[in-house]
Amino acid sequence: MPTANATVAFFLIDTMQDFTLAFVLAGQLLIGLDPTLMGIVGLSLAVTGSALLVACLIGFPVGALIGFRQFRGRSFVIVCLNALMGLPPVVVGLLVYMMLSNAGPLGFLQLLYTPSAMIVAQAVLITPIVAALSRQVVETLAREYADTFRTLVVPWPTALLALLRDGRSGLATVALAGFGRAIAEVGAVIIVGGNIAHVTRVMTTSIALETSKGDLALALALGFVLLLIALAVNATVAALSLATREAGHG
Amino acid sequence: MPTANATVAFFLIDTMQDFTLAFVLAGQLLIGLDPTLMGIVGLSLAVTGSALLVACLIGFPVGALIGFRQFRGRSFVIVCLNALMGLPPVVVGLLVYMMLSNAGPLGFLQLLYTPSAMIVAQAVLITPIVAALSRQVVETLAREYADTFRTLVVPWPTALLALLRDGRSGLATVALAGFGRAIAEVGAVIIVGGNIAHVTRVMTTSIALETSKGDLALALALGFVLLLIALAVNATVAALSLATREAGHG
Amino acid sequence: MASIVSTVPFPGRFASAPQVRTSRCQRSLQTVDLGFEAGGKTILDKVSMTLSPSGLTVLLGPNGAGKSVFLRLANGLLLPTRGTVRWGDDRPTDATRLTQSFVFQRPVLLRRSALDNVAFVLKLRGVAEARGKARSLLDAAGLGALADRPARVLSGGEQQRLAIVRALATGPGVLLLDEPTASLDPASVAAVEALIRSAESQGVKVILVTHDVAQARRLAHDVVFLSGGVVREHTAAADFFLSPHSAEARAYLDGRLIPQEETNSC
Amino acid sequence: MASIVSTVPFPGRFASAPQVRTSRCQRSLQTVDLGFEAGGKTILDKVSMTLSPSGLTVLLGPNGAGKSVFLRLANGLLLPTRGTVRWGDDRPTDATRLTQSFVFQRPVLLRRSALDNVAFVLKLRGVAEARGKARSLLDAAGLGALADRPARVLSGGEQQRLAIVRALATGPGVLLLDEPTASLDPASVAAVEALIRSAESQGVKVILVTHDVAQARRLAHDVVFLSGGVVREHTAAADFFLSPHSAEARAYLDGRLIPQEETNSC
Amino acid sequence: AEEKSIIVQSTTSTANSGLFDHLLPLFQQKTGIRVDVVAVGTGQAIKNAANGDGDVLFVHAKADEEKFVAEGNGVERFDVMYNDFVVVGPKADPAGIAGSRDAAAALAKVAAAGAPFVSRGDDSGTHKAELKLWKAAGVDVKAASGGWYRETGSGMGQTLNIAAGMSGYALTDRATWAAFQNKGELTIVVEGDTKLLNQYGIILVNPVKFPRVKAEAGKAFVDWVISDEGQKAIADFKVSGEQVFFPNAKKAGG
Ligand SMILES: Nc1ncnc2c1ncn2[C@@H]1O[C@H](COP(=O)(O)OP(=O)(O)OP(=O)(O)O)[C@@H](O)[C@H]1O
Ligand SMILES: Nc1ncnc2c1ncn2[C@@H]1O[C@H](COP(=O)(O)OP(=O)(O)OP(=O)(O)O)[C@@H](O)[C@H]1O
Ligand SMILES: [Mg+2]
Ligand SMILES: [Mg+2]
Repeated sequence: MPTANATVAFFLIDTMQDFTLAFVLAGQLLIGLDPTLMGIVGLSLAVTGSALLVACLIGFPVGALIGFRQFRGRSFVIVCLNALMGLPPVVVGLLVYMMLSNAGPLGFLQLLYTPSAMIVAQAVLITPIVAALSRQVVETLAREYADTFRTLVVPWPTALLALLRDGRSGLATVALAGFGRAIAEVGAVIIVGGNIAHVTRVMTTSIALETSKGDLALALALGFVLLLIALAVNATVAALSLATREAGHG
Repeated sequence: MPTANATVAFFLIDTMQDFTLAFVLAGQLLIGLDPTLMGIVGLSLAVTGSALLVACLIGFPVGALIGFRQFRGRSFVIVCLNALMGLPPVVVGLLVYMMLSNAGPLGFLQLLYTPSAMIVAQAVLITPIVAALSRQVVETLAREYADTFRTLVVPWPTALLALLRDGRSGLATVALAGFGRAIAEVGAVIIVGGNIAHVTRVMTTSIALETSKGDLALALALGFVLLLIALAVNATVAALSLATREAGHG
Repeated sequence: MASIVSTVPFPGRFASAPQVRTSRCQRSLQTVDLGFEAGGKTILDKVSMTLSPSGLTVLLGPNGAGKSVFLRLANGLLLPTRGTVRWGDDRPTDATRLTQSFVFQRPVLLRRSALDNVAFVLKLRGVAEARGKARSLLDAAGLGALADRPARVLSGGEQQRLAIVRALATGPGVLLLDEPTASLDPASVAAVEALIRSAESQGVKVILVTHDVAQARRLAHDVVFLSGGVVREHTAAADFFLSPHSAEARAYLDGRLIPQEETNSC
Repeated sequence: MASIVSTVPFPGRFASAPQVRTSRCQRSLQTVDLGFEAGGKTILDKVSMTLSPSGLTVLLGPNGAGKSVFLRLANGLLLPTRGTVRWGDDRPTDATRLTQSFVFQRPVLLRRSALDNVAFVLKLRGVAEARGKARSLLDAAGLGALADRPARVLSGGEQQRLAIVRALATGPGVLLLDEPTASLDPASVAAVEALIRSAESQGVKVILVTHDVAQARRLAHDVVFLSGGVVREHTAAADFFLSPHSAEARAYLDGRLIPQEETNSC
Repeated sequence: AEEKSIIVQSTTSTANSGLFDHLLPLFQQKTGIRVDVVAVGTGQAIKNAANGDGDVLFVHAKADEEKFVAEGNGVERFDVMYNDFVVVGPKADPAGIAGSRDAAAALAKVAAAGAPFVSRGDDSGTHKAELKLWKAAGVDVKAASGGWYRETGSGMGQTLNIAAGMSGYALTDRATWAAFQNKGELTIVVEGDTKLLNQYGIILVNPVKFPRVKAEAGKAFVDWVISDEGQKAIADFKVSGEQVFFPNAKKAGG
């Protein structure tokens, strides 16, 4: 069946074309510095950055505390925390939606469909992740320090700070994991943000939109741009933490 | 404005009702052992379990290798790996779709809209996460063991196995993070699975479907069920790893 | 010896160390039927003794005798599985630990500079200008040149010395020292011994674990000999080194293996 | 001493250790203008020396002199920033390391049982029935009772002894020992010394770092004295302990502080 | 016996109405063929079908469907049924358009009042219909985007959720609306305008171009849907007792 074969070859080129087109588009988007795209990128970074900040401010200490304190029911708390890493974004989105909706208890704040709502949703989503992974990272160090801290009678807030400080290189990876989860997330932000053009549209919701329009090449191009952003953020963090490690304290 | 206040009060009851309704529904779903739901839960676990297996089989050794071997460009590889934690599910879904589509290079496998395709997509999504976090976890242990292994001239495959073995408690948390990400993920599986009833419908795609139908209570109820499953999986893993830790080798 | 003290790496700066302890009144350490089990093994068994509230007690015994475990129980880092530990009337608590300093057999240094390790405990005790004081403590101990090095890259002996400086920085009333000079060069050993003596002469209770019999001879007021988790004897130093009561201690001092039947350690 | 050897915790089982080394021909260690810098400090400087291919060389020197760094350079765990290290004609590589065993100052044990720690190296060298052999090695070393304990909960001295058993298990041609008896009780010290002697008498080259001057006296054929990263002298043992050439070594043996001007260590 | 099955690419709005849950068991009972529905955005459905991923395309974007056939991706397009669009809005009705039958005029009022209007903004059939109405109303929504005009870039259900959340107006097909559970404060404010008709079509994906298309089973489904039996089944489908789809296959020449 020569025709069938020829057809297959033609099809192969077909999705490959989408693929290469995506690369070209991604390049054009980046070079063109399209203002709409820049706005979307900026909002993505602002929302995820804020959410990550909140998540780290809560998740690091909580994770560290669980990592080094011994208390009744600790294993249970750890199991719950680890399970919360599997919190589906859509569920988080729904919960936050119900809270912030006009019919919800926090409706009077009028936060729904604003970037603030997206920050809340992402923070709720990744705080357990940051806490659970911090717990793991801090625990190794905490075991090493535990007896020293006990014999020195280090009060827990001081111990916490010391663990976070001395464990910072591991915590950087944890923060990056949280960042990755948040920046890539779409289910929660689309529910509470609404993917409203010029207001709450971020990279992932744009990608979802282009996908549902069937413009796979553009969706993929946006995906590449998003990955490039993630790469840039990671490289920055790596450069910073390399600087500390070179000082020899890592 | 007494009327306005009354309305607000009514709304409050409204979302709270959704919320309690969700709990009741979740309970009913679980007690009723609804066969459709059981099928969906089973598929979720099967798909995510398989994807996690693949991700761990690849991610653990890759992460461990990067964690303990010194080579040129290592920092760069780590930055890329960390950045890949921010791979958006939709993008992964699109890439896998393009590969598996009838118009794509692997179309002849006829995997699109099958659970296999979903496994592939989730595995692609979480392998970098498992690898990046394993790298972090193994690195601490690797630094401790490094000189001993070098002076003993331990070949790298043996070293790898030893690090994975002795670092297993940390790696369990990594696997759970991967599990959480995969089981909660919807963007990728909905593209390559198609959310076909009885065939490729999983928990998250059901939640998304009910959300888009506006049945928030049912969506939330499914979310609670999903969380319960995640909790059960985590508890099982914890029980297993507690057993090893009690043997004193943790 | 006094002339050495002034030139050795640990000049007698202990007297000027921050005096944090509120009460100098020492309390005697008393254990009653103390026992500790772990991993299904009895590690310490029926340890009943009273140590005087001052003076230097040396804890001797073969490897695995339970010396380190005893110190941990005394400090309250481990909880007894049987019997009791008391400092005066108190069980070991944060309050008693605040007056004690413990140098572990394998000192754990924070992943920071040598200076920050000392500054950390000073800050902890509310000392003002902690970093400045830490630096002068390091200088006084002859470790000034290492102040800004990450503690992790210090040599074995340097780490041990840093741990000792850190322990003394808080001006403790009780010193628990677990083989503090095991990795030290002869001059540093002499210096540390001088410091210990000086502390002791100011009323600090010292409990010292060592395998250096000569050191024990030089420093001990009384000797507790442990083997296989059991106290074989508790004797005044003069008597102990002249002729120990127990067969185990005699074997130990002779460098002979303690007969297996009588111990549960290796 | 021979009578002790048969009853001490490390009976002379070295002769029966698995003989893995293919070539018994020892090669001399030669360093030329060896230098090492780290953290902006010169840690070793212009070390040029040749050690004979057999016999026991003791490395003496104060804390922070660079002894441990020297051993790491010799084994190839660190790369020199200046000069060269050679075993015969070869730079340190995996091939040379395969014939060497290194006991670190702070031995690192795998997070497994004591038995598995020994079995691990035996498997590594392709020894059949590794676990069985490991158990008999532990039994022979008097550590049989500890075989199934996690290595991490062993006492300090037990860990050190386990590390020595592990190092000897591979039947090395060169032994690099960094203060191997620092935490050992007198009987174990005697046992380890007997083992070292026995190994040496079978042609094993031993380089031993110790702060125990008496031990150095007992074991050394020749002594290398390091301070401040510089070799102050390399002398036959008999001469060295009679009257060392260098002022630094004299000070060290007297337990005096080495004058600060002449060293860059603390 | 191996179960025969086909894949139908369709839109979320069609699937969410519950129509397929009603139709497919009837079809399977008759033919033994299982129908797997992939419900995505209209554009995505057409793109998927154009990649040969699916046997039948069942959407409501007539122009795009005709293009799909013209490009050789589909065999032939058949009208299946229509339903109608309605404008929904908050009960408070800040634009004062409740009860109107002129959709374009009502939208003009919404624009004039600056009341929030939630658009799907996703190039879907519904979105295209909405844009036509704005054009008729003479309102430039592009300029208002981000202000009172909110483009959600999401599916119908999701867009309705957002309209409910922000008490805005929205255009929706009646079927989705009828099945939608989160109505909150929303209610139908405009209906009955003939400009609000929404035509559905069905196409067999071209088995010549895509050899893996299950032509026989796919054709069976298309034929059944436009047959008297299929058309009756569509007419019988009710949401809350109300008919939401009106079969019109014969008229369109099936
Ligand atoms: N958690 C534990 N589980 C099992 N055995 C333990 C545990 N902790 C300590 N041990 C054992 O208890 C014994 C006493 O340990 P300890 O550290 O007190 O010895 P030590 O007298 O300080 O010896 P060394 O002189 O070698 O330091 C050892 O044999 C050790 O293996
Ligand atoms: N990475 C590094 N950065 C900075 N200084 C270092 C580094 N590694 C080692 N040093 C310093 O080099 C010196 C020599 O260290 P080394 O461990 O060789 O001493 P040593 O002779 O073995 O002493 P000890 O008898 O105390 O074990 C020490 O002063 C140590 O602080
Ligand atoms: Mg001890
Ligand atoms: Mg050293």
